[in-house]
Amino acid sequence: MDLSFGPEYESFRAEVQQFIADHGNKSPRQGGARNKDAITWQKLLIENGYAARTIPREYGGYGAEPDIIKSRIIAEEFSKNQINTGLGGQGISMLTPVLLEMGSEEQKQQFIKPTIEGDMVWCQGYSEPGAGSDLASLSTKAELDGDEWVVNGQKIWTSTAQLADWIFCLVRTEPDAPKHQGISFLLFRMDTPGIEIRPLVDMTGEANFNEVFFTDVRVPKHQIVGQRGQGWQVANAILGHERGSLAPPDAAQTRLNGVAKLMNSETMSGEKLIDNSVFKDRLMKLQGRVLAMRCNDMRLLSARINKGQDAKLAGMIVKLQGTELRHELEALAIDVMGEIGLSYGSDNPYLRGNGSWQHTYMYYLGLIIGGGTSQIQKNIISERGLGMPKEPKIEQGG
Amino acid sequence: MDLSFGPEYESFRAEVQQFIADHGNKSPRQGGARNKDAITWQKLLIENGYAARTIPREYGGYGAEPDIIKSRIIAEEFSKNQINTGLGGQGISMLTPVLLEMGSEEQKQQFIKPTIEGDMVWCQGYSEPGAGSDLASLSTKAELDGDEWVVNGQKIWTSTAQLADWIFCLVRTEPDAPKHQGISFLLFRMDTPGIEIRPLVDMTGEANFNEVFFTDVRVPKHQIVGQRGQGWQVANAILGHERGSLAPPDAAQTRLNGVAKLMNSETMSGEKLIDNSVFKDRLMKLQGRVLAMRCNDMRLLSARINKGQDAKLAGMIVKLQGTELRHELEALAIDVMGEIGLSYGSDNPYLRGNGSWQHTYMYYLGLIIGGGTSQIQKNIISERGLGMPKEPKIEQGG
Amino acid sequence: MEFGLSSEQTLLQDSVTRYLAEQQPLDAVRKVAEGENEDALVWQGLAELGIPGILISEENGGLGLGSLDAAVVAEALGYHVTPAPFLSSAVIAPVALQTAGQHQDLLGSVATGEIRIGAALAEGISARADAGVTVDGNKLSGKSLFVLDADADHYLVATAEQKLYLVAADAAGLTRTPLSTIEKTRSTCELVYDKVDAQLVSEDPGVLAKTWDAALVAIAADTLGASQCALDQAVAYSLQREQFNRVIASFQAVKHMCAEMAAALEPCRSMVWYAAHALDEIPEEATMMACHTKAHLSEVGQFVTRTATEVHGGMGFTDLVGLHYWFKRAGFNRQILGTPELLRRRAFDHQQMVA
Amino acid sequence: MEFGLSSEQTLLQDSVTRYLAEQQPLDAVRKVAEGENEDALVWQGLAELGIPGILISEENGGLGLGSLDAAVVAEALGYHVTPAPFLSSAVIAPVALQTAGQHQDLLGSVATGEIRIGAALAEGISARADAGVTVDGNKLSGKSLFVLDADADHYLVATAEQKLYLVAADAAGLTRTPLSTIEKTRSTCELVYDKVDAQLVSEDPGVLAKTWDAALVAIAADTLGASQCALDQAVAYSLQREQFNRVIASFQAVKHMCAEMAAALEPCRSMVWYAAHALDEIPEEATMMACHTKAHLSEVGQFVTRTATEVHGGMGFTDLVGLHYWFKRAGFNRQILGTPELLRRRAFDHQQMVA
Repeated sequence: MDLSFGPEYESFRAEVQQFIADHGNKSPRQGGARNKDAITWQKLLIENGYAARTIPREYGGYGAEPDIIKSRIIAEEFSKNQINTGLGGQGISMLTPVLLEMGSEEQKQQFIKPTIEGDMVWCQGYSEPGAGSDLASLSTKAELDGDEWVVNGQKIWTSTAQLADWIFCLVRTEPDAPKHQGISFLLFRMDTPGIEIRPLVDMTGEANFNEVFFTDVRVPKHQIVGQRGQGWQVANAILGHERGSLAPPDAAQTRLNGVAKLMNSETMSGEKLIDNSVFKDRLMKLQGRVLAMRCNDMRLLSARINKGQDAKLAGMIVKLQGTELRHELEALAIDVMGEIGLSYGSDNPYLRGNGSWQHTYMYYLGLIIGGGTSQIQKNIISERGLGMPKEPKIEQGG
Repeated sequence: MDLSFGPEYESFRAEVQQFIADHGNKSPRQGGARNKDAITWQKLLIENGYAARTIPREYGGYGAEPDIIKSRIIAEEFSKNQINTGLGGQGISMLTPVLLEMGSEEQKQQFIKPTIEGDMVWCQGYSEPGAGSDLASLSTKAELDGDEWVVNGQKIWTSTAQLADWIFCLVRTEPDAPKHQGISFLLFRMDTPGIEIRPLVDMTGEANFNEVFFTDVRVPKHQIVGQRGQGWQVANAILGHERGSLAPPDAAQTRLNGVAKLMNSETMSGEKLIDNSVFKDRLMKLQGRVLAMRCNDMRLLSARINKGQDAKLAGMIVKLQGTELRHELEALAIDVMGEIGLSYGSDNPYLRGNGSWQHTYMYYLGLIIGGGTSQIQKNIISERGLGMPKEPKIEQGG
Repeated sequence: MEFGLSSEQTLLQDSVTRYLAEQQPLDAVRKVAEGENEDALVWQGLAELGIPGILISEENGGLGLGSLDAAVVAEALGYHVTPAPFLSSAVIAPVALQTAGQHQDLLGSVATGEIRIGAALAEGISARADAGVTVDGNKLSGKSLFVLDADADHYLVATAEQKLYLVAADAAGLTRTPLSTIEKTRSTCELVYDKVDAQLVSEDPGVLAKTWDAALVAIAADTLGASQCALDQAVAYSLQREQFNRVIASFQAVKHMCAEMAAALEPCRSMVWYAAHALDEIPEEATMMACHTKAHLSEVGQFVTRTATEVHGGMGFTDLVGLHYWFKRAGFNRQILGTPELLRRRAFDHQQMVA
Repeated sequence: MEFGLSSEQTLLQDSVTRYLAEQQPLDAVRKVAEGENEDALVWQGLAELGIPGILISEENGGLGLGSLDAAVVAEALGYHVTPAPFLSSAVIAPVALQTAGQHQDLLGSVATGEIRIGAALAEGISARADAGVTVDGNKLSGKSLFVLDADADHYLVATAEQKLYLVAADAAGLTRTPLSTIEKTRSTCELVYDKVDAQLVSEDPGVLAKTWDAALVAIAADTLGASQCALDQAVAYSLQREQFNRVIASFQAVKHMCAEMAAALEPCRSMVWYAAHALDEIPEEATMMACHTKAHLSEVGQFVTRTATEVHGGMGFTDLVGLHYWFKRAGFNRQILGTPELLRRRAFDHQQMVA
């Protein structure tokens, strides 16, 4: 057991700290696509190897060898100093890795640099109203008409669709093939005629997502990643990237401290709630779970650094446990506040933490459902983690 | 809403009270088969209509019309005065109703009177090691050899097998028929050659049950209830009787009061545990659930009295909720006691409540599993209560 | 012996349910929630059925019915997430004024729906933040938070000493500010009092206690209805939604989620009935039952509305299906007039569990 | 950076596991539990591997290993529900005596398994019933309950003032009575002191605190092992047991029960590792982590061993399969040296959560 990164990395940490000391003042307060300051900052980060770190120089990245510890150190120092860590978004987090893995040389040249530099914004077209847990049953279709795909259908849960220049999209191109073999991975511009975007309001009252409708959208034939019918495999090359990040244990710890702070400032009938044994016990119960997940996270980091360690199951359970834990943490905060916990809306002077408790309480319920529901997670854990059989095939008409 | 039984029943209640005043002193302290006092008491009860109340006089019963309210009043008064309510056992609770419903006249004449009077003790042979939730897959077989069934196989969970004179037993007589149509319901003496009884020790450390082994046990051909192959239907005519009684809410209330009493007498570092807010909140949480189940029980009683009321779902959930609730109640008592809660065994001077907390904690875990596991209960609730589909048929080899 | 609803109560529930199903479908609720319509519309419709006066005695111009009748209506309102000031105007105010025997002349107009009386009880129950109401003569100062009904004509106000007063919404020195919450089907506001003229309703803390108990049962009944509707929607959705070439209702995991909801919820119905009955007929159990029923329904309501959302998958998270209205209704009911922890403590204090 | 077991630790765990799997199968455990054999046998076997001396420094005759090594062994012992006085003789006593720097001469014989030191700490932690130990000069009076190891040669005794003493099992005035519990794989007793000669170990409450922390982590590790074995057995059973013409592992309800067990349990492994590491290397977190780890493992252990029993159906309830040994092991671990509620309170008190 060795929790230090060793002396050889301390000079790297010093470098990062120096960068922050020199340039931290340029860190934009708000990130997000289309933000000029954020884009300037992103380019500075790439130049210094703090963003797009392992993406080859020829495609606009920094070109460093992958080094998990260095990435962690960067993350730690940026977080400690509350420095903006650069642009996110699905173009950077999901499409770029897929292009590096499966894209043609031409596609890499065309798309990666503008994407990581924030000049080209993407949205993702995977889920459909009829294809949620069973994503491979998607029915948006693309038919070849001369040199163009003609796309018809509907996508849902498409975040940043209004902002995006391009979409990477799963469509059914071989209707007669088995469902996993009939899908292709297309790229096309969001200003192509025939695309309609409708904001999708969710239970938080915000439109965090959109529905996107395609009517005879014409896409040049060559704008496909991988082969026809290979789209499922292409998409799966990166699907795994999304899971773990939905429930980072450090955020849970920060949130737990927030509940404690709330309990220290809120009172009920004159009693500070931090002195209420019942709420205190609930807080401590949750802290036990947060600590367990933090330790689990250290183990996962270690397994990525030290290839021999097995942490397969430890990785598989993160989303299930982490999202549930966050939901319960937010619920405690709301309970603690009594009526005040109902506040929602910036015009309410009794709003605490900017309304984030109620918001996150609902948002994490969304995360429990989204990105593979808890039911699907349990199927995966039991089948891939514990070696239990898959759902048996059903007799037709049975 | 009318919670009284009405004036017409008050004279009946007075009768019962008079009986208790006159004869209560004869109530045996211990019940159970083979107990002379208990048998004498049972006969007195039958004579006065407080046991075998609705069983026809010609078969040895009291011969009253069924009246749920009168039965309830008897139960209430006996319970209030801690009077022995007469013999139990599966011969009385399960076989007698089945014989009345499906038995031949000869069988009724032969078996009911000695059974209800405690002179003939029965055990039940349903479950097998390989047939638990899927009881109909039982494999103990009986083959006809001349005028006799020859029984081979094994039963499990057979309580009172050592004491029993007779067994009522499900056996497979038509091996080629579909599984629900190949079962017959046999009656035979437990001293028939070829029967071996092995006590089955369970997690409580006691042998509350037995395994029973049959090797070429020869049973006269006519000792069958109903037709050959009809045994499943015969058994199911009474299976429903068992469920509700596993988790009576009044017992839960009594137990809850017991935990409160314990919390009032036990201390931790000098603090009375009834003053510990965390345990108090747990106690109150459980009381909320107990009260809900008591109200549910009143509704069920009412629905039995007033035929128009629908309480189907309310009845279906009793076992699932009730057994879980009891298990958690006992768990609270153990937690409250700290190390002392571990005590088990009459030689331990720190044993509380005769060791019943640990014992019942485990026993109710057994009940959560037994008599239809919680998983089976949930299947039933969703299918029969909520109209959701049955488990679909599986493709063979699928 | 009959434990359950009388045929009159079933009729009452049916008539309210029919009105709400026809006149107040989710689209109509949405319009109120989104500020397009006011809840006055539905309240007027309910007034035609006599609902605002359900607990108001006949001599005071109401229907003169009992707590179980009110619970039955509250359940229907919760089932349809109806935006209406039932809790404050039809339960809290009538119980308080009739128990105190004061200002009953107001109740005739309450029964017809002409006037609404809001409820500012929180400060008499468990003061939060820097709120609190003090009295000097018959003048109120201070403030009340999360007052039920931002559009009332009068307010019933509890002070820290558990006295009850009545103030007019247009009284000099009274400032009313709406407080937005997650629940858009019912409104709350803040009242700030600067020496506001008030009429004493009662100095007896017993009147507040009885009023509180009645409110707790009505809230629990509302949660019962909201949860039942969430469960019904989950079952219906699961029977229609297909994934992996089968309706999701055929997956054991989905079946068991629904079974767990039903198992938790079904006994709550009897509990609400009994608690309502106890308010009128079993005074020695009334407070204990009211506290436990609201606390227990809060827990079950949270579990059921959350699980129903999960059964709906992503659709449950959207505003399209609107399931969140039920989730938030149960969430609101959980927090107001006593969280489960507070009510369990009160339930404990109100019984002699051990000698 | 390496978070996990070193290859030496893996080897250590393997060697203990191999010994227990071969020499101490459930049949052997049963013999001790049913009083046919004594636990001295397995303790002697473990002594040949050096286990009793795992935390005893080399100069005191032990292996001189660390807390994580001890946790790794505790996990293996829990996995095999091994009847052995590991917690008291190999963890509690060595930590106490070495931290205090007193009576270390005893430890050589502890390391070889020749003598055993029981632990009577409960009265220094949270006195129950009428127990409690007082000191006059170096004479102890009073009594200790649920002392770990009914067959020890010496006892480490905590007083209400959190001082630690050592008494010999054969000291004049000492009465030892075994106390039977649900857990038959480890023994407890009552000690009654009538002016018993005792040797002071430490008057510093910090020594008891450090000893307690070490014990908590060892208990948590034992629960981790017991729970892991219960889960492994449940999965294995479900893959072999058929009902309705399919292995029950193919039912989604059973799969999800197993997935929930794994999801709850897997992070506990890392938590135990970290808590053990903190005992030796991160003193400022040691107590907080120890309390949380024992409390959390108690909750998870109860859930896992219960759910594993359910997966086994009726067989889980029988003594035939013997799964109850694991259920009771986790149950015992939950209650001793601090229930979850008590430990969570201590965890709270040991951190500055807010300014």
